[in-house]
This record gives sequence, C-alpha cells and structure tokens, in this order.
Amino acid sequence: MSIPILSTLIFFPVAGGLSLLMVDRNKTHLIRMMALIIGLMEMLISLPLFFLFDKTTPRMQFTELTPWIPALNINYSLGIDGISILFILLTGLVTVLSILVSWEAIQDKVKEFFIALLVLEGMIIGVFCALDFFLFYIFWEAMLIPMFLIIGIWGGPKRIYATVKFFLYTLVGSLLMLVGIITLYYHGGQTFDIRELARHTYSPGLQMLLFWAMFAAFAVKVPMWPVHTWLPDAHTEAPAAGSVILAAVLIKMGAYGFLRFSMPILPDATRAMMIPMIVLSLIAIVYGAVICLAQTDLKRLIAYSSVSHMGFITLGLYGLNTQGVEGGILQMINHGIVTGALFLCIGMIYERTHTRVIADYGGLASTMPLFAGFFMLFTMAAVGLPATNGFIGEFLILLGSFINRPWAAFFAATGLVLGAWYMLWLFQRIFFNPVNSKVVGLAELNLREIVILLPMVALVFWIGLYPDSLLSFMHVSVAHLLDQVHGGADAVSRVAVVLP
Amino acid sequence: MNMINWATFEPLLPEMLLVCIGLALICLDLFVEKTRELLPWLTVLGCVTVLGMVIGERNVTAFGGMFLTDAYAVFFKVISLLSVIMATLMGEHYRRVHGLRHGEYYALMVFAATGMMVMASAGDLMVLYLGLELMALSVYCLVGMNKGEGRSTEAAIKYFLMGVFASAILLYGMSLVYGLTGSTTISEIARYTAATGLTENPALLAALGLIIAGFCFKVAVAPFHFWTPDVYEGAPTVITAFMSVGPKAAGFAVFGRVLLSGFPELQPHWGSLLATLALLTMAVGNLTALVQTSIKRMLAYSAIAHAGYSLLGVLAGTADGLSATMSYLLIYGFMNMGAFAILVLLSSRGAHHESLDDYRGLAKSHPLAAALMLVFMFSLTGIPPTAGFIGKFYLLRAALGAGYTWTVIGAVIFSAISAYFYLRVVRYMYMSEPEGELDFSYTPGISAVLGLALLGVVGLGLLPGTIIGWAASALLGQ
Amino acid sequence: MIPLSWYMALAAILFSIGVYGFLTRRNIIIMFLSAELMLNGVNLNLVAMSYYLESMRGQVFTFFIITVAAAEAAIGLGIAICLYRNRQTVYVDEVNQLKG
Amino acid sequence: MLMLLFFCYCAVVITGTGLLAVTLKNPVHSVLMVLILFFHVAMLYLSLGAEFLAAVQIIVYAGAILVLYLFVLFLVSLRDEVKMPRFVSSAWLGRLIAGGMVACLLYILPVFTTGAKGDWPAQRVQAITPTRALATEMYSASVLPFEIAGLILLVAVIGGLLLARREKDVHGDVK
Amino acid sequence: MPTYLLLIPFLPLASFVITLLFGRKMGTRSHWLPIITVLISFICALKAFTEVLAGNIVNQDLYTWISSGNLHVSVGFLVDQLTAVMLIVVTSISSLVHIYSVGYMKGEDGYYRFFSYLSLFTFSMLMLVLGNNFLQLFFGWEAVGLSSYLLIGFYYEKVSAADAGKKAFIVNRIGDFGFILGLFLVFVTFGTLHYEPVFANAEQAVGQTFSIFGMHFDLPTAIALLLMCGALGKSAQIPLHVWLPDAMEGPTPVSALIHAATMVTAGVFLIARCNPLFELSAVAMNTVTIIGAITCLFAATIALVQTDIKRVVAYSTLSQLAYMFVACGVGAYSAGIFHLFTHAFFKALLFLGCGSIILAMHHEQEVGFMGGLKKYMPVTYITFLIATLSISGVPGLAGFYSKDEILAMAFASPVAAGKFAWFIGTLVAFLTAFYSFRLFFLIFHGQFRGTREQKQHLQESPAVVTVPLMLLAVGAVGAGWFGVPEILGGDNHWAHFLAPVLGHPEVHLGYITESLLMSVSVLAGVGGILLAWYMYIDQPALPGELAARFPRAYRILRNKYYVDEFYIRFLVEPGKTFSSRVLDRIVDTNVIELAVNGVPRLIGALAARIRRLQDGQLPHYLTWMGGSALFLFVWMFTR
Repeated sequence: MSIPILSTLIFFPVAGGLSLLMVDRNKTHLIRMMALIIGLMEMLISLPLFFLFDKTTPRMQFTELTPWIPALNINYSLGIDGISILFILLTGLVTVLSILVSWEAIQDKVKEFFIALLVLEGMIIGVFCALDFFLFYIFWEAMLIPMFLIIGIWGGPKRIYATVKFFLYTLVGSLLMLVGIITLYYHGGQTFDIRELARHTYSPGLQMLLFWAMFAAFAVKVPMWPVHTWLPDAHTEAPAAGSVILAAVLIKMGAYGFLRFSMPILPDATRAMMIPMIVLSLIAIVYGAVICLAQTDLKRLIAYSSVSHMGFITLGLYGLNTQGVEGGILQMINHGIVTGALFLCIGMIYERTHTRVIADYGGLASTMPLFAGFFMLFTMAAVGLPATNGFIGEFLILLGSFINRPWAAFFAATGLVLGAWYMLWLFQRIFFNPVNSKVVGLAELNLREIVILLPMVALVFWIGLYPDSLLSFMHVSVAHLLDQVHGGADAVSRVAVVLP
Repeated sequence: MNMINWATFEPLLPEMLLVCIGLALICLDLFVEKTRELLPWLTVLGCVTVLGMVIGERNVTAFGGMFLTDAYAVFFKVISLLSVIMATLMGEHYRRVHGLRHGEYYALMVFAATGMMVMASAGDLMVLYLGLELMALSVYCLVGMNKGEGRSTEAAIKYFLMGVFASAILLYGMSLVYGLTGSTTISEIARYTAATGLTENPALLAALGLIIAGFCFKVAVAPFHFWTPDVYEGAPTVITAFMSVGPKAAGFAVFGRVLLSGFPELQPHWGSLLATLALLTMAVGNLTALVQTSIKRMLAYSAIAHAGYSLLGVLAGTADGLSATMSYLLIYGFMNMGAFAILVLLSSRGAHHESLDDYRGLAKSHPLAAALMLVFMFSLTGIPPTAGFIGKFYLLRAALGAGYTWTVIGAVIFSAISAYFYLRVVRYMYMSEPEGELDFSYTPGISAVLGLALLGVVGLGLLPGTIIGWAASALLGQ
Repeated sequence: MIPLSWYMALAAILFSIGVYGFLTRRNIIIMFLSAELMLNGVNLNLVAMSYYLESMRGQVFTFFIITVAAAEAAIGLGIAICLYRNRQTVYVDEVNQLKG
Repeated sequence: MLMLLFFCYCAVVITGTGLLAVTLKNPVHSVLMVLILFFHVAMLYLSLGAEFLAAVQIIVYAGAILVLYLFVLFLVSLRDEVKMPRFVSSAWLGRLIAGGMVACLLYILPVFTTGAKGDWPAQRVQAITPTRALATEMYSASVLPFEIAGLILLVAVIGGLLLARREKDVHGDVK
Repeated sequence: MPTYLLLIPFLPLASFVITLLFGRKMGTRSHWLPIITVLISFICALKAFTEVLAGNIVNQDLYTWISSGNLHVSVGFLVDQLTAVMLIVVTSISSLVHIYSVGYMKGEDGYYRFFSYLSLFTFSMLMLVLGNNFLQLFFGWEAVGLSSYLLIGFYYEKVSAADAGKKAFIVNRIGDFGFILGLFLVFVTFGTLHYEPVFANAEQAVGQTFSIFGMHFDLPTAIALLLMCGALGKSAQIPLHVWLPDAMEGPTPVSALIHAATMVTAGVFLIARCNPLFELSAVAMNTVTIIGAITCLFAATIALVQTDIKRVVAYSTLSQLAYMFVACGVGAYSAGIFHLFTHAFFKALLFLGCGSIILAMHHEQEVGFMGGLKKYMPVTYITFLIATLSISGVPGLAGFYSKDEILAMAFASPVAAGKFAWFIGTLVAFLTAFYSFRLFFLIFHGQFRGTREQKQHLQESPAVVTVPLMLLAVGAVGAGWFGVPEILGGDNHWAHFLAPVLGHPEVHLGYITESLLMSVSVLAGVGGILLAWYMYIDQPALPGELAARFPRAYRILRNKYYVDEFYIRFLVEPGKTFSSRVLDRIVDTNVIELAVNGVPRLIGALAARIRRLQDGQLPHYLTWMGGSALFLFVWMFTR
C-alpha cells in the first residue's frame, strides 16, 4: 500500500474540521455543507478498505509504520484486520448521519459543533486503526475532548453534570489502563506494538493485574455493570448527534478494546476471568433490561437498553468461541446501527416536541405514521426479530455462549423477553394509545430525515438477511484471535460438540 | 594552586552575558528614559542570545567540579531562559495594563535567571546555595513588586520568611554533609560516601533529610508547600507564571543533581520518602484545587500537584526518571505559561479577573482566548494529544520502571481528580452564558507567549520524540 | 582539645533556639533575628568542622553565608517596611489576607 | 582546661543570650542580646582559628546587620510592642518542634563521623596565617561562589532599593 | 428451485412492501395487490401440493444465511407432505380472509395498512412452513408474531388493543425463550439446524444427557421440552395462553386468519415437524398430552360463561388447539394436523361469521345485546350453524372426523396420559358443543336485545363478506372427508398421505371399541347441543339462576381462573416494581450512583478540610514546615 489510507482516514476529518475554522461563523449553511461533504468524502475514502480487504489472512492490512518516539520504541503504527475494518466503515456512516441529524438541531456555535464532530470522527477511527498500544491510548483519550464538548455545550439541561461524569468516569478507567499499558511495556520487551506484546507470555499473576487495569478502561467504556451509570446521563443529555455517536461507535470501543488488547495479550487471564466476565455480562443484560421498565425518559430508556445490549456483546466476546466472538462483533455493528438509528429517531422527534418524557407522547402513529414505521422497524431490530440485523448478532452470541455454558445462555435469553417487554412498552406509549394533545399536528419526517434513516434501514435488512457479507470479513481474524486466546490447545471448547 | 585566567571563566560566558544584560537594563532604565519601551524586547533579545550560547555549550567541568556545563544543566538552563523570555513578553503586556516599574523588573528577572542557571550548573553545595539564594532574593523582590497592593507585599513577606527558614534548614543539612564527608563538591561527596561505606551512616541520611526538606520547599512539595498558594495568588500574575516554571525547574535541577549525583546509593531511602511526599503533594494540590474559585489560586494548587508528578521522575532515581522530570518541566513550562498568559490577558487595571466567574461564557465573547485556555487546561489535565499527556506518561513510565507501582496508581487517580477542576474552567468558558463584558486586546507580547505556549503544547504533544530524546541523551551523556 | 561534637552540640542548640524564636514570635523583626541565630548555628558548625577537617571549605562557606545573610537582611527589611506601609503592622499573624 | 572553660563560658552565654533574645518582650533588648551572642560566637571562631570570620562576624553581623535591624525596629515604631503578646497562638507547637529539633540534632552526634581531611593542616595554616589561607582558598577554588556572592549583594541592593523607596508608579498615582 | 415455490412466499412479501409504501396513494384500491398475490400464492400452493402428491419432495437451499464457525444456516425450502398441507391451509384461508376483509374493513383508517400487514403475515407464515431448517422456522415464527402484534394493535389508539398486541408479543417471546434454547440444544447436539440431518440422526441423541445448573437431563427430553415451550407460546397453551383471548382486540378477519386458522397452529406444526425428536422422549410426549388436555378443559370451561362473542370463539380456539396438542402428544401427528386442517375452516368460518355479525351490530361484540339475528342475516346464520355443528362434532362434518380421530388415538395411545386425555377430550367435546350452541342460540335466536338504533341497521353483510363465508362453509363440511377413517368406510387418505413425514402410529383398536368411542363422542356433542337448547331456548332464565346459585364458580370462570390477574400480580407488577423501586431507585440511584457521586462528595469534603490548613497564618505554615523537616530528619535517620 503506497497510499497511507488509514492515516488519511484519521486525519482527513481532523484537517477538514480545522479547515472550518476559516469559515465565517455566521455562514452556518456553508459550514453544514462543508461538514457534510467532508463526512461523505471520508466515507468515500473508506470504501477501498471494503473492497481491497483480503479476507483470507488474519494479518494486519493497510499497515503503516513510522517511528514516533524512538527513545521509547513508540511507533505510529496503523493497520486493520477483519475485526476493526467494520468499525471504521460504521464510523464513517454514523458521522455523516450525525451531521445530517444536527442540520437544524444545532443552531448555536454551529462551527464549533461540526469541528468537534469531525475531530471526534478522526480520533475514533484512530482508535480502531492503532496497532501501537500507546498510539491507541492517545486516540482513546483524545476522543474524550470533543465528546466532552459535544455533550457539555450542545446538550440538555443537566448536560454539565452528565459530561463531567462521562469524562471523569472514563478518565479514571483510562488512566488505570495507562498504568497497565506501561507495566505491559516493561514486561513485554519494551515495546507497545500489540502484535509483539501478544507474542510474549506473561506470568498469570501479572496477566491478572493487567487484565483488571484494562478492564477498568474498557468496562467503563462498554459500559459493563456496575460502571454503567455514566451512560444514561450522557445519552440523555447529549445532543442527538452525540447520542448517536456515543451509542453507535463510542461504546463499541470498550468491547473492541477487550478484543484487540485484553484477549490476545492476556490469554491466560482472559480464560481465567471468563466466568466473572460472563456473570457481569449477564447482570448487565438482565439489569439493563429490567431497569428500562422504570424509565420515564425516552433517551434514558434507550441508554439502559444499550447497557443490556452491550451485556450481550461482552457475553458473546467472553464466550470465547467462534460463534460468540463473531456474534459479538457483529452485534457491535448491529447495536451501532440500531441504537444509533433509535437515537436519530429520538433526535428528530425531540426537535419537534422538545420533550423526552415518555408520558408526553402517545398516538404518534396517527400524526407521524412514516416515522412510526421507521421506529417500529428499529424497535424490532432492537428486540432481535429475525431478518433484522439484531437477530443475527443475538443468535450467534447466545449460541456461542450456549455451546460452552448453557446456563449463561439461559439467563441471557431472558434478555430477549425483557427486551421485547420494554421496547414494545415504549413503542406503545409513544406511538399507540390515544393521541396526546402535545403531539397533535406534528410534522411528518422531511426528506432529509428520511434520507438519514434509509441507510440504517438498508443496513438493518442487509445484515439481517445477508450477514455473511460482514461475517466473512471476520472469520479468519476471529479464528486467529481464538488461537491466541486458547493457544491452539483448547480447541475442543470452541466448536459445538457434535454427536458421532 | 591553579591560576585564574580568562579561560577559566569561559564556561561561565552565558551567565556573565546575562549579568551584563541585567546591569545594562538597570542602567538604561535609570539613565535613558526613552528606551523604556524597548526594555522588554532587549531582554528577550538578550535571553535569546544567551539561549543560543547555552545550547552551544560544551560539556565542561570547571572550577574544580563546582560548575558543570553538561547537557543536564543545559536542559534546565533552557527551561529557565524560556521562562524568562515568556515572562518578559507577558510582562510587556502586563506593564501596559497595570504599570510595573520595569527597569528593575526585567533586571531582577534576568538575575533570577542567572541564579537558576547557576543552580542548574552547580556541582558544589556552595555554588548551589548561592545560586539558589541569588534566584530566591530576586524572586522575593519580584513578588513584592506591586508595593501598592497589600497582597503582593503579604506574598513577599510570607515567601521571604518561609524561604529563609527553608534555607536555614537546607544549610544545616549541608553543614552536616560537609562534616561527614569533608567536602561540598557533589561528585566528591558521592565518591567519598561510596568509598568509605558512609552510605549506612544514619547521620548522613538525617542530613540528607534536611537537605531534601529544603529542596522540597523550593519545588513546593507538601508539606512544604504552604507558601505556594498564598504567594502565587499575591504575586503579580506574570511573576506567578514565572515562578511556577523557572524557579521550580531550577529547584528540580538541584534536587535531581544532589540526589542522583550526590547520593545515588541512598536511593532506596530517599526514594520511598519522596514517593510518600509525592503522593501527599498530589493529594494536597489536587484536592485543594478542587475547592478554589480563583483560577490563579487554582493554578497555584495545580502547581503543587504538578510538583508531585514531577517528583515521580526524581524518586525513580534513574536516568530515565530524571529525563522524564526534565521533559515534564519543559512541557509544564509551556502549558502553565500559556494558562497564566490567558490570565494576564484577561486582567485589566483595577480588576484582576482571576475568578472563575469571570470566565463565564468566554467562548462566546472571546473564542480564541477560550480555545487556547481549553488547550492548556486539557494539557494540564494530561489528555492526549497535548504535551501534558506525554509528560505525564513519561513520568509514570519512569516511576513504574523503578517499581513504584502504588505511587503511580495514586498519581493517576489524583490525575483523574485533577480533571475535575481543570475542566471546570472549560465548563465555565464553554458551557455558561457570559455575565459581564470583558474587554481586552492582544498585544504582541502576549500573542507571542500564547503562540509559543501553544506551539510547545501541541508540538510536543504530537512530536514528543525530539524532546524526550534530548532529555534522555542529556542524562546518558552525563 | 575540645571535641568537635561539643561545638556541634552548641551549634545545634543555637540553631534550635533560632527555630524556637522563628516559630513562636509574632514580630517579624524578631523572626529575622531568629533566622540569624539559625544561620549562626550553621556557621558555627561549619567553622568547627572546617577546623577539625583541616579544610578551609567550611570557613569559605561561612563567609558566603554571612554575605547572603546580609543580603537577606536588606531585602527582608525592605519587605518589612513595605508591609508596614501597607498594613501598619509587623506582626506576622496579622498578615493573613491570602488564604484558602 | 582553659579552652574548656572558655568554651563552656561561651556556650553558656550563647545559649543564655539566645534564649533571652527570642523570649524578651522588648525587641530592642532582643537585639542587644543577639549582639552579645554574636560577640561570643566570634570568640568561638577565634578559638577555632577563624580570625577573619570572627572579624566579619563582628563587623558585618554585629556592626551592620544588627544596626539595620535596630534601625528598622525604630522605623516601624514600637508603640504598643510591650503590651502586645509576644508569641503567636501556636507557640506551644513551635516550642515542641524546637525542642524536638534540638533533641534530634543532638541525638545524631554519637554516630557523627568526620569526613576526609582537607589540605589545610594546622601547621600549613599557621605558616601563612589563617586569614591568608582563607583568602587563598577563596580566590582559587572558590572564586566562582565568590563572584556569585557579589552578584547576590548587587541584587540585594537593587531589591532593597526597589522595595523600600516610596515612588510614583508610571500612571502617576502616589502610593 | 422451481419458480412457483419462490412465488408462494415472495409474492405476498412484494405485496406487503408495495402496499405499505404506496398504499396511501392507492387508498381504497390498496386491497387489489394483496388479494391477487395471495390468490396466485394459493394457486402455486395447489401446484406444490400436486407435485408432492406426485412424489416430488423438494428440499433445496436458496442461499447461505448465516455462517459462523461450524454453524451454517441457509434459507431454503422443504416442501413435503406436511408443508404442502400447511401451504394449502394458509393460502386458502388467507385468500378468503383477504377477500372478506375488503368488506369488513371498508372505510377503516389505515385500510392499506391492514392489507399490507395481511400480506406480511401471509409471507411470514409461508416462510415458517416452507423452511427447511429450524432457524428459518424461527424466522417465520417471529415474523408471524410481528404481524400478529401489528394486526392486534391495528386500532392502536385503543389502549386495550395496543396492550393486547404487546401482550401477545411478549408472551410469545416467553415461549420463544425456550424455543431458541431448544434450537441451541439441537445445534449443539447435531451440529446443524437443518431438518433433514437432524431428524435422520435423531436416534443418536437417545441416552445422551444434557447438563445445566449441575443437573442432568435426558437430551431428547430436554430438546423436545424446550421446543415445546415455543409451541406453547404460539399455540396459546397453558400457561402461555393468556394472550390469545386478548388478541381478539384485533380486527375480526385477523382473528380468523391468525388467531384461529393459521398462526396459532404453528405450535402444532412445530411439534408435528419435529416428531422424530419428540418420539424419542416419553416424558415430552406425556407433557404435551397433559398440557393439551388441561388446556382443553380449562379453555372450554371458560368459554361456557363468556359473553363477548369473539372471546367465546377464542377460548374455543384454545380448546381446539389443545386437541391438536393432545394428538401430537399421543403420537397421532397426522390426526393433529388433520384437526388443524379442519379447524382452520370451521374456526375461520366461526370468526368470520362473528365478524359479519359484528359488522351488522356496528362493532358490538357483547352477546347480551344480540339475539334473533336469524331473520336479518340468513347467510351468516346458515354458515355459522354449519361451523357450529362442525365444531360440535356432529357426524358428517369436518370437525367430527378430526376430533374423533384424535380421541380414538388418545384412547389407543400407549402414552401414559392417553386415557386421561381421551376422557378430558370427550368431556370437552360435550362442553364444546354446549358453549358453541349457547353462543349460536344467544346470537341468532330469541329476541333482539340491542338498542333500537342497532336494530334499524341490522342487515346481511355484502357479498364480499358472505361469499367467503359460504366457501369456508364448504370447507367446514367437507374438509373432514379427506380423512374418513376406515371404520366409517373411508380409507383415511389423510394419514396415509402424511405418513412419510409424520409416521403413523400402529393402533389396533377393535371395531367395537372404535365405534363405541365414536358413539361416546357423538353423544357428548349431541348432549351438549341439547343442553344448550334446553338452557338458552327452552329455559332462558336457567343460566342466570345457575350463575346466582354458584357465584364463586361463575366468578372464577368469568374471570378466566384469574390467570391474567395472577400473572399481573406476581410477574408483571413485581417486575415493574422491582425495576422502579429496587433497581432504579435503590441499586442505581442509591448504591451505584451513591458510590459514583459519593466519592467526589467525599473528596470534596476532604478537600475542604485540607483547605482549612491553608488559613493564611504564616506561623502555622512555618510550624508545619518545621515539623515536617523534623519528620523527614527522623524518617531518614531511622531508615
């Protein structure tokens, strides 16, 4: 690869965002258009990844390597494999949609908003590309700044509490991970290259310590129970675009962290901590779902449902078998699409009503049938109806966890029931029931909003009906990952036990 | 008996030039009224020249080991000079707004810089002490400069009295070391202790304890930090900025030099002591900063906290650690100067605008100032990709490498806590509506400082390789 | 011949008396005096050691300390006068506007 | 024996006057006590073969610094000095610390060992007189600190001037 | 893959999409596309049926749906005898209901929406029956659930309708909870989810155990019971029956199509389809039988006292589904499917008849306001009578043959619960006849009890409604003739046709036994009819007296044994309370958040204390410094 495509992907939006600085702040339309064009170009740039990606090798592709801090053996090292490629594509899409959904919702400090959004995009892509643990950390933390601003400046009434909580929560976790990273550096041959680090073996005690250090950062980001309480606040207060990015990609970074770092580098600890992780995931699934039933705030409910869904994802990942991990990764994408779409929808409706209280809605299906249709579709994807993407992920996750630990699947499957309960209840309270006087005469979705939602619909069905198009990207990489985790020895536990 | 001739003084050239500049400044101020406007620029010019000379210095051990111009010294001299340059530029702005008598102001700053450079180069306790006093006396005067203002004088008297006390303690420790080793030259002390097994002598350790106490005062390590908030708040803002960078760096220069060159064998002893003190410092600095409503005072506490972080590198007792501290001090210099420059920028005659409330909605009325402050605040928090993160990372790495895991964990936790009060500034600027009108303008001086600081914070954040490489080689070459 | 430790003991006592005065007296001028006592303690130490170590370094050091003490006195008294002008006090516990 | 008596005398006087200096009510008395103390320290210097320093002690310390203190004491007026409390409210802690300090400083003396002998044995010093020996040392090995000390005095002059003078600031307001 | 097969499900799908997107513009013409497509599907289904009759079994994959590790699932079609039958049932009833709906739904808001949902349902149901693997079955399973949800909640502005839709979905999900675990177990056991290899290797699961929570279960039993869970939910058997009566909130054609004829029978279809697995476990078979029997009785008794006409029919549906369960439970799968087939016609007819009445009554469903409709609605009357007779098991009509087959099989079954099931089944046959005719009499006979206004508008429904009724009436009469048992001179084509898939239990009932059994059930049916006549025509005051004499029993039946209340009281409300009181208010807010916010608060308090040290008093600072210096001195000295 002579063209540094990944660097371009990371820095193009950043540079693009900064180029907005030069635009007069009153020309908001121009700013929006520019942001949109930058976002679209970014998507365009990411397309070659999709087509040129070699699915037959677990090796990192599109790699770039430049010494950065030679004294410490820190390199600017990028590359993607079948696990990370999808997130990059997703990030590009979600950013464009976020730009579109902010089109009219953001009226104050427009310029700054789009700068923050584009910079955020670059940082997130950086997270998914980095092959150097240090570099990863840089992106991981740098992304906090724009997100902090997006929630804090353009958020709801309690935005400051929410954003500070978000920031501090994640920062504490990240800093503990930093300690872990440095420790790893010393024990892993003075390098931050994750492939090198994965090649080393560490004593079980050390692995355990490092595991918890990384856990601190990743679990908060996921967020796993019981470090999830920042999420409802952040989601609730963030502007629509913020919620979308948060739900769609940002919290995926936690799960991605587990996949990319915890598992291959600390295989023994990963195996040892499998059960606790599964138990935490199960708690998250059930807890997140049940607590949704008590929510009166629209966004808060979806936020808690994210906790539940992310529980599924971590459950899948820590199933440590092909179906579980592939399902987990796929579900990350799916959750990004579905919850992202739900937040997009909520953003659209919030723009009209300026209320997030569920009780203020009712009978919306009469006033906004098209919107109701979209929302229904995403609701169904969220509850995992077959033929939607949500099903594929949940099915693979549950199957994966059933293969090795049926009890885990047993508890997790209750999430299916509870998920249907709270989602449908939500749907009923918003769209069904007698028409609430507060929603009378709301305008139906406009073209821009339909255009935003259509790609999500397409993805819901595309993945739901033809998941192989994405799963095929990860087969080899996941197999490689599992080899690393199980050291090739424990292969039996990875496949279903087939009768003779 | 060695003869004293011109060549002997050659390594001293930059310092001598600096003294000459100082004298010239006073003379110009006294006798040539018209040049007053030019004095800050002359100072900057002179300092830049000296900076050039310093960087070009050869590694020489002069005056029988009393004066070392090794790369370590050069590094700290660069920090000192940078702090003077930036403070001078800031002072140029400050003068326009507040009106300080400036001839002495620049001269004293230059003399303080001379003191710092002497400290950085000191290879002997006597030289060290004298350099320290040279710097300290200049700074006492600078702090008390706003004679009309009660708090400036209060700061000066507090600083002075505590400084005197700390010097006395330091001196007592030095006298004991002299008695125990028969020398005041650091390399000599190290050689003697190693040769005679003095390392196990409790008296030597106790004396070292007193010396550490003296140094801790200089770099504002808890529980010797009590002067810092009061003095930082009371002193003219420019001086505060200067103090938080230059003199502190010089303090660390001698701290590191004495401990690592003078008493390397005692590292297990002073390492654990310093680890405790570092944690205490971070705790005090970060926690107390949480409840401040004045940004200036908050930055003072943050300076304490950062002293705690910087100590991580020293206590590691390795070349790695020391180079981490060095890099950190340089980075801290940029970001802290930047933050103070914003403070200076916002202050106007009669109103200091140091309260958090004055920053409400700054992003709306003055987006550029707010954006810069944002960068500096994130850098002080230690969030990448700013230089503050790189510095902190390097320190943590060094301390972990030396095995101080729990200290490091404490450090990161306090670092997370610190995010709260740094972000509060950002919150006030970006997430509140403006209350009153703030009127200020960018002068060339302050613009230059801001630009320099931004360049440092972002540049070192994105391309930290050079600085870290330089700091590391400074120690390897030692 | 008087042992070195006697001198050192006296120096220690002198230093501690200085500390005592420094920590307890309200009057800033007396605090300056106490600081001089501390420095004298150090000086005594150095001169005695210098004698017993057959080295001139201690004496030289003492000489510089005295010089510095003089310089400090000048500046300290300058600040004290400033303070007196501003606040009409030389009592250290009345100088407490900066706090928190 | 005579030396011993002399030392004991000096020690008692130094301790006594020191204590008096820091406890007496009237600051002027304190200054006088310190004056006596300085003289006795100077005598000890003499007994330790530091003639020059003894002289400096008298001239600089007693003659210059103390006079300066006295001067300032009068300048800041002593209206109610004797009626005001001498000690700060936390003095008991100060006493405790001072007591602790003397105890600790004395406690380390038994383990104190003297370091390497220097190159100025008594006979060599006596051969050229102690003052000359000091000068030799000062202007050769210690020439650098000497220069810096000079600079410190310069700063003290500038600083003292700066701080003590009444002035108009650039904006013309009388302070 | 033959094109006609593809057309069967995908034409309705296309119709769904097109109608949903453009229906608004098509307005009152939006029914055309769905009707045409479903008719074509019906024709294709007939073609498929003939192909199967000719022995052409299709089992083909369309494409690989999911592939992960050793999991490979396709979308593919299996058209065998069972599927063929189901295709006919689904497409034929669906076609009729489509046509019927044109009349029934006329002028409703969301007319196009209704038809698009019907198409969606048809598509889903067809995918369900056509699938050649468990996952596709599950897909259809859930998709019919969705359609059901949408159609029950069609009048979404009515809270009860919205609630009912939600309830249906959630209760079904509870069943699916077991179902999906069953799928996993199948996969773990056989390494595939395709029917063919699974059923071919089913025998190998015998004797294996499955461990969970430290307990060991017989593997075939575990699989069968888990799959049964799904069936219980979809076919509304105890304890997951609660959704079906509420589902009557949907438009009546929906009740006929989804909640009587097709979707609810998916559970039976599932068990029949998985008969090789169920066969391996006596425990599972007995469980199915017993649940069927209990539901059968349970629903019938409730139906005795209900006054909402659709609810009565709904409970009768429950009861009839339970018959099918009993059939499956005793291994008489073909009998079960046979009953499914006949039931589809007469129950759809009953529902559509109800719809016709409701239409005439202006959406009045309380039987208390009806009466004497005979003279106003002759066609409805006749067809309703046929259906009622059919369900009552009057010989010659469809219901008779299938029900009798089941009872006979149950009696003859080697399965332990068979006799019990037979007894209950016969009893319920009596009850069924009774409540069906009770309903019939209350509607069509006696005096009209509605308002004057309602009376003025009473009239026969239009042809678009009555023609489907008549067509269904033909089915309700003749559907049973496919399976006339040998004893009545038939040769039980039905069982033989399905035998390749469902097997045929070797039953040896003597001629006498069999005729005796038949007589008993016929007597039960006739007895029920007579009793109904006696109570509602002859002595109309008697029911009221009985209700007054046995108030408790009446109340319990009226309130459906308080099962809903039980669930709400012990599952739903505790769930919500637990959620809001415990999780939201205690765990999240007071435990986790307390820790999260408490730590900063603690830090703040600590900070305030530390701050107090900085009191501006220089002597204090100096004391601290002196003390600290001393401390350092001592620390180092004592090292």
